[in-house]
Amino acid sequence: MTKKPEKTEVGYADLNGADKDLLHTALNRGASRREAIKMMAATGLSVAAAGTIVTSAKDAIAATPKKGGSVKMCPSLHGPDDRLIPAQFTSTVDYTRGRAHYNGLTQLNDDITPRPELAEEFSPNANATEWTFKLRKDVTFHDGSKFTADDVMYTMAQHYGDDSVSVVKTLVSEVKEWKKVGPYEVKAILESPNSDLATLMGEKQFKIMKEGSAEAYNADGTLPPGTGPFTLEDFQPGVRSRHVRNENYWREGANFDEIEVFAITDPVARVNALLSDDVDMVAQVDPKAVKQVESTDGAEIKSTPSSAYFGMCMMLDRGPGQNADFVKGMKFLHRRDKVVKSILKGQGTVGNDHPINQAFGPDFCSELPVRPYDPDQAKFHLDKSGITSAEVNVAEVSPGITDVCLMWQRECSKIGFDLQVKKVPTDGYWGAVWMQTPINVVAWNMRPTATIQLDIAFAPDAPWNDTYWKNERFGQLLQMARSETDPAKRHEIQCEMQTLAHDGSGMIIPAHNNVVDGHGSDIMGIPSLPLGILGGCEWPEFAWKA
Amino acid sequence: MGPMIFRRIVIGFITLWVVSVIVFFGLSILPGDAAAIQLGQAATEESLAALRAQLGLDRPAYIRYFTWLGGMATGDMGISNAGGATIASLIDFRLIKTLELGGIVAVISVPLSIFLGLAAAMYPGTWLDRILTFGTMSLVAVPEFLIATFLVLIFAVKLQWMPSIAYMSGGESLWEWLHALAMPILTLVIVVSAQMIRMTRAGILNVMNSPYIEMAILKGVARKRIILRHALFNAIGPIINVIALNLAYLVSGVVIVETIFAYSGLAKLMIDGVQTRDFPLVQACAMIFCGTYVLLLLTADIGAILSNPRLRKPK
Amino acid sequence: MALLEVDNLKIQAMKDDGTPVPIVKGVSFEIKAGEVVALIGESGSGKTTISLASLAYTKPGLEFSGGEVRLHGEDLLTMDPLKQRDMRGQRVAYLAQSAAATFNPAITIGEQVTESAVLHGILSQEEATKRAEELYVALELPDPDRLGGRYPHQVSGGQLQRLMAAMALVGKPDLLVLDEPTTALDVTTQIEVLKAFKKVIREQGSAAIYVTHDLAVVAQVADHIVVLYSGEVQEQGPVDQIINHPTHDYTRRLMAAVRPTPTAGMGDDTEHGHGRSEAAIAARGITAGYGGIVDGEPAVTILRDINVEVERGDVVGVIGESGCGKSTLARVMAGLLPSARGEIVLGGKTLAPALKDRDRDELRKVQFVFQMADTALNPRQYIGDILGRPVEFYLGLTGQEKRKRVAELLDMVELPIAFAERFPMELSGGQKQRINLARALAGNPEVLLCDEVTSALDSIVGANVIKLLTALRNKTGVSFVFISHDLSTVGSFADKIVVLYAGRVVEQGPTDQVLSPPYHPYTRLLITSVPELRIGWLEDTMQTREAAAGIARGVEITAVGCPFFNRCPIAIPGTCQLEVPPVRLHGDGHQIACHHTLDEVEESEAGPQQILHGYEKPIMDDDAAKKP
Amino acid sequence: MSDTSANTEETGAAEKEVDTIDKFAELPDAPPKKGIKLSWVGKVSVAIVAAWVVVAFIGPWIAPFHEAEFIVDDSYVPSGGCPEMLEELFDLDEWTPDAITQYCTESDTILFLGSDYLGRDTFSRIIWGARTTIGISFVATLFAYFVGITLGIGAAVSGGWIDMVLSRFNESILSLPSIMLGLIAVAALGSTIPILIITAALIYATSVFRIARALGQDIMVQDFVEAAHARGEGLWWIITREVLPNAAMPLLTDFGLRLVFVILFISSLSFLGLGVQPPMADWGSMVRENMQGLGYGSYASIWPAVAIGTLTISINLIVDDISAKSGGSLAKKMV
Repeated sequence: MTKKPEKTEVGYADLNGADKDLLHTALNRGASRREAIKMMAATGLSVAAAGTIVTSAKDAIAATPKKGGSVKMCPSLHGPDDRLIPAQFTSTVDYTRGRAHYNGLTQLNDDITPRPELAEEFSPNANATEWTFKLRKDVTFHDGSKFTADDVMYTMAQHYGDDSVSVVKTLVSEVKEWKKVGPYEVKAILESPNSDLATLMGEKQFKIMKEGSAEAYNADGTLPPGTGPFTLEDFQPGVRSRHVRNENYWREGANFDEIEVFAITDPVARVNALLSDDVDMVAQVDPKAVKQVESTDGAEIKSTPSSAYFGMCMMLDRGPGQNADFVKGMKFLHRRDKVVKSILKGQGTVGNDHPINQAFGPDFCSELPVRPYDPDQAKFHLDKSGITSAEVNVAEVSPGITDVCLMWQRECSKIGFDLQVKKVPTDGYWGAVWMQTPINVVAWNMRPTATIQLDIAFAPDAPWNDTYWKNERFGQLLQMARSETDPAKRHEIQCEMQTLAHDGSGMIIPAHNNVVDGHGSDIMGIPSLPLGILGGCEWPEFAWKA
Repeated sequence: MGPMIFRRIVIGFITLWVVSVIVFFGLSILPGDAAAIQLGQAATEESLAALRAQLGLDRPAYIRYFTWLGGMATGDMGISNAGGATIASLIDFRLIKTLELGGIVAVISVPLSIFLGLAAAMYPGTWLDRILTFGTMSLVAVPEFLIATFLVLIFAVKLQWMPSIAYMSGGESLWEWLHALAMPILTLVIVVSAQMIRMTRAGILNVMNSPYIEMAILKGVARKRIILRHALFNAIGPIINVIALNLAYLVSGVVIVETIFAYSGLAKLMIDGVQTRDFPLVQACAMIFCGTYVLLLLTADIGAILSNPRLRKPK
Repeated sequence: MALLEVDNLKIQAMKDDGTPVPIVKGVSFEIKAGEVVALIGESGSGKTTISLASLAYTKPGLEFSGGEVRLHGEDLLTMDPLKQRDMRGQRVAYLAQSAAATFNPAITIGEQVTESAVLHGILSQEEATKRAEELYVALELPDPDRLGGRYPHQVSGGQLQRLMAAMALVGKPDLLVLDEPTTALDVTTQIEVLKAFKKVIREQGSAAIYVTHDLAVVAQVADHIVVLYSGEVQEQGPVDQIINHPTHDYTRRLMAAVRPTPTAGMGDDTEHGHGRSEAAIAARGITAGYGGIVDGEPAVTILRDINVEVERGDVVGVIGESGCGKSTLARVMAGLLPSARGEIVLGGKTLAPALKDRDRDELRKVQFVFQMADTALNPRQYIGDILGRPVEFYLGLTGQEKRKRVAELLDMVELPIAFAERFPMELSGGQKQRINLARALAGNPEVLLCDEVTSALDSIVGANVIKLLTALRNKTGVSFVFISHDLSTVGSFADKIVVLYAGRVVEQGPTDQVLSPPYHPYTRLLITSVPELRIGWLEDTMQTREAAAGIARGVEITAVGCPFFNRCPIAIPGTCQLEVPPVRLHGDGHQIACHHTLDEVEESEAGPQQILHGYEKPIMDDDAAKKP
Repeated sequence: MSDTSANTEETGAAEKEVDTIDKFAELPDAPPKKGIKLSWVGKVSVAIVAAWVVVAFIGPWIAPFHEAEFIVDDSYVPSGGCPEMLEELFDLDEWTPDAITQYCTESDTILFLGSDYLGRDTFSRIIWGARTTIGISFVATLFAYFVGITLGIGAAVSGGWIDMVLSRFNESILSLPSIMLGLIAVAALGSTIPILIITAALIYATSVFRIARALGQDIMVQDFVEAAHARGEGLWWIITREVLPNAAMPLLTDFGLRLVFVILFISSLSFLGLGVQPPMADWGSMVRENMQGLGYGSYASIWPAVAIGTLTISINLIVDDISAKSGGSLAKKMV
């Protein structure tokens, strides 16, 4: 619906002073959010972009946080398998609860740089093969017991060993061992250098548990105590959880008196709940509903550009994917801007068949040109490949992915290629379809660093290399990137990797989707960390109610 | 009647067992197991193996079935494969919720439907009848989720009279409770009443051709009494049966309403169970649903017997 | 002024295509207070339709198209619906043909009987209940005070029929409409019901329309007769004029159809050429019943060691009241109900008791003709197929031959070939019954088991079916087992009669001998119960003591003693109920099972003896008392 | 009544009556039967159903666009909208009727019923959808009847342990939520159209089974069935020639409702993200996938619902009309 889609990535920061002042005065004058957006849109911005800007503007001018108020927050999924053990966190509802209940060693800023949390200091050695974390001494768990290095050792141990059921095992596979240096100091010894360990420690699965609490929980369901800003009042898997502000928190602490977390699985219902003001925050607003929310007073969209992406995997080791021309041809059949525009409704950025985008700032290879929509080239390559039909298995693993495939299908049929779209159920998809059938779809959340993002699904030895693209050079580059600390050099390495993936892998990434959430206009101060819903699930400690 | 009830109860248990077998095979043909679903995208060979071991999924299927069956026999429903909570702890809360919702819907819709059904049968061919027949038929033809969403948009989003979700933090007053449940109740009342009204009307009109109805007319009995005293008592059997089936639906079939209104009841739980391959959980729900079904139909039959002197007082 | 005047009444039906079909074509007659007018005619004559018009009611699909029905000079047809409702049950009351169907199974008798009176505010519930109980007494119904609390299915058909009368009379209507109130009943029951009706009508002094096809019955109850055919009055006049000097052809035909009183010599025992050497079919020591069989004793025993032989080409009439087991006997012979003890012998060859064990040819030889043609013929099959199937099944004929055979059959039962393309519902009752017979004949059977084939039919139609049967027997030499509750029908063409009572043979033998003294007391009862076409016959019979036996006693099937004991006028207390009566032989093949010697029996039949009938009982009813 | 039958009345009758015979023929209980007559409601309904069936057949040729064609970039364009309009206006509240008339009057791609959530033409999709929806539901329902009746009547006729086994199994299926059974079947075997049809058919065969069995038991005790028994007919004949024809009508009266349930069942599967394969248009699924649009005041999910309604209600009205004679007639006599 916008005339200049290419400007969607303009952010608040990019506004010139004049525009900023204009906006601020308007908002201070008490202009409604919609008026403000209209105003910005008038300057030729897309509604979406204008929306994001106005939001950040409001945050910028938002006065000091207010204490009090109780809020309801609704992610999109929950079930009997809701967990309180960070090592097994898989869903946003877990992340959110974890964030309210626990702390990590480090914490991430909106630009995905680590800052101290339970570790008051952290530093790598020269070649980033050894990390030292100095822990805070004044922290107590909700049950009153003191937090020490033993708890860290205990928590980290969950991510190792054959019997470990940690879902992030592989992320920290290069850590050889954790050493307890003193009661308040631990050390991580790495096999290979990793300059991002501190950032990694800010991830949701690495929250610190009290020693032994996991076993107790598994045994008889005793709720594990955390150190976090909220204490857990009530927890019913698949129903809800209630958290009350932890009054003797070790730092300033949360603003809300109480938060309730429960999922509304139906996207329409979720949005309606926000619009009817029955809940204060909802995760994962369907792009199609963005307009509706924005045009309703009292409700707002929080859309954070991220590097999260969905794509179609053509597996290079089987089926048509073995034919290089087929893969090449298929990559030309995507109107990437149209995907962003009419399927993501502007809530995303154009993808370039590799997993990195602007959200990673300097690590993004902006000089690599976006692959064009070019049916002729596509036809040329496909004819050359001699393949005339194929089947893609789709599960709605990310909103809109099915529609993207339908669009793809139409483009194929226009050049006389018969692409069947086979919809399969989401449950069981990862085990039975993904990385099994020749062509399937995948969605990845944004990872803390570009290196991890590339490592996880493109590294030649990565267990989740979902197109079986084995590129030695890429592997070597990854090693270098991990230990490289100089931004300029790092950019070069990154750029080469992204180019390799762009050309070589069987992955089609038409777009990166923003993190799109909704919240009441009276909810302020939601961080903008793009690693997950509502500011990387960081909202509980920082958001507040006006 | 005593022996009949006993016989029916025995048969009921056979049915329960058959159901458990069906569910068992049903789940075993599904792709992926609890562990795979839980780890999802993040699964790796070893983490899968580890989790399977933790959940006891490494044992052969039939062993798991019989251990479950054994547990069931001793009233132990087992542990959830996803999450590790005891099935009992997952069920009881939701069972109450389900019964609350189903109960109140029944309390409203059953009398309502019978009343309207009778009204329609009392004045066949009149506008009242036409409107009711047509209206109910239309409602039967509209998808549940459309009705629900429609009501939400009108009453919750536009008018803001009622909450769009049936969420309760606990400790509500009766009024707050009703207010929170208003939308799902409304939806379900519409859905099930449409059915029951049609059936009541049909049931009554079915017996309306009997000679004894003609006799009543020839005795100068008034319309109202003919319907309420002469027809209803002979038509009640089938009507009760339809009601029973609808009540069973209120317990087991309301997954869509539960989803749309974020109401944590059993139906949704069972679907979750299927989607997470949580064998003990699904089995437990299946047992409850089948049990309710059998009981309700038994009650219906008893009701039919009580309402029919031929069966009640044999010659 | 007459109580009810029916004036040029016209009623029509609407076809699907909207064209009207006249059903009643301008009928006029009137009823004076206290007078009983009989509408007679066969089914389709519109008699019921006319009678309902006096309640301003038509069956669905019919409508009044002209004329007036005036009650006390007020036209009922144009009356406001609410007033019509008040009139119904209050001023005009209706008694339907089948009480069993017209009583609401879900409501107690008491409530149904008193309902209209209470609803119309004539009586309070208490008064109504009281009056109802008085009527029960007047109608000689068992335990009147508890009857009201029972449900319809708990009382017998005869009682229900009388309860209908009570229901109609409770509101003291000016006019009663009785629609074939006794047609469905056994003769013995019919007599009581007639008697009861006549009595109460007289006591209540209310006028009545009596609808029937049975002149003999009419002769007993009516003052005035209206003869109807296809919606038109053929003849009307005072009862003795119509009965004794009928002028109209149709009336005479009705008269002709009336069954003669069974007497010796009416039986048809002409030799049919073929010798009586060996029985076509024979039942030997049959004991049968329902429920599981434990060493030869079924859970519920219906028949007890029955011995019946059917000679080739003979007609054996099996007679008895409903529930005496006569149908069961036929079913046992057909193999539909395997016997518990005893054997069925077909042409010297013992048949397997159960149907499924008999071979196709045995099945072909023994054919069963069901009582109700309406239910016995598949409503969804063409007559052609109904007849064609057995032809194909037994004779293996197909195509042209099959069609030829079907034509023969239709001709044999004297129906046009065109009927082959019709559905059963498009035929009349009599025609259906003929098809029913034709189907049985299709496979050239040797034995035809006819179960009450005429009971459901009007007298004329019934009579014609009997004629047909006789003709068929002469033509084909088939043997018949003819089951009926109507002695006169049986007597009119059976060679041999078997009298069943409560599952036992009480008497059997050649028709003449059975119909002439000495009788078994039960046979006597049956004979005397058949209404005669004679005014005053009812009163006369009521004087004879056999009727006493009829009064309101159920049939009891007993394992020991004589089952008739509880109704027998000459029962020997202490003997009859304990010992099985000896079978006494009289002439060739005439057997009577009784404790009395035949002489005793014979002289016991001398001179009628006055007994109490309840006529003399004073009715506890002021109004009744006031009436002359 | 023909002469032949009249003559029969007189076989062996006394001489004096011969002259009277023809005047007094026996009267039939019912006149020879006519075909089914429909009320005007019935006729209209037949017309509607017929129309839909025609659309189902020729849909692809009369639809303005292909069911999978992306016409516009925007979701939920209002009825009568067109691409030209969207070039100029991008905000919801600018899509006013005036705007439509202003921009779209001479456009050659007008979306009569607006666009769906992907900017496809709702009108075309409904036309294409007729094929899928009617096809699937009819075939499934027919199949359900075939299975349900065969087993149901079979159970009633054969009785004994066969009846016991069949009934228990049937009960069990009935007692489980149909949507869950559907979920399992489709998740395990994939949501291809044959699978959908078979699943729906088997699930709804259970309720047909119940009815058929009850009917069968009633009919089995009828005299004409016993007559067939007495003749020595086999099971097959009795089921096909005696029982089935008489069970047909009562079963038919249930057909309409059953059909609705199948359509709704498929749509509720799409609620769980299953149902027919995209981009194929199926009315039930269309209702579901466009529900978001209700928030925009878009009718994209109402039109398919209306389509479902018109079809199913008409079918029910026809059935009612055919079996209308039930009860109403006497009831109308009440005062």
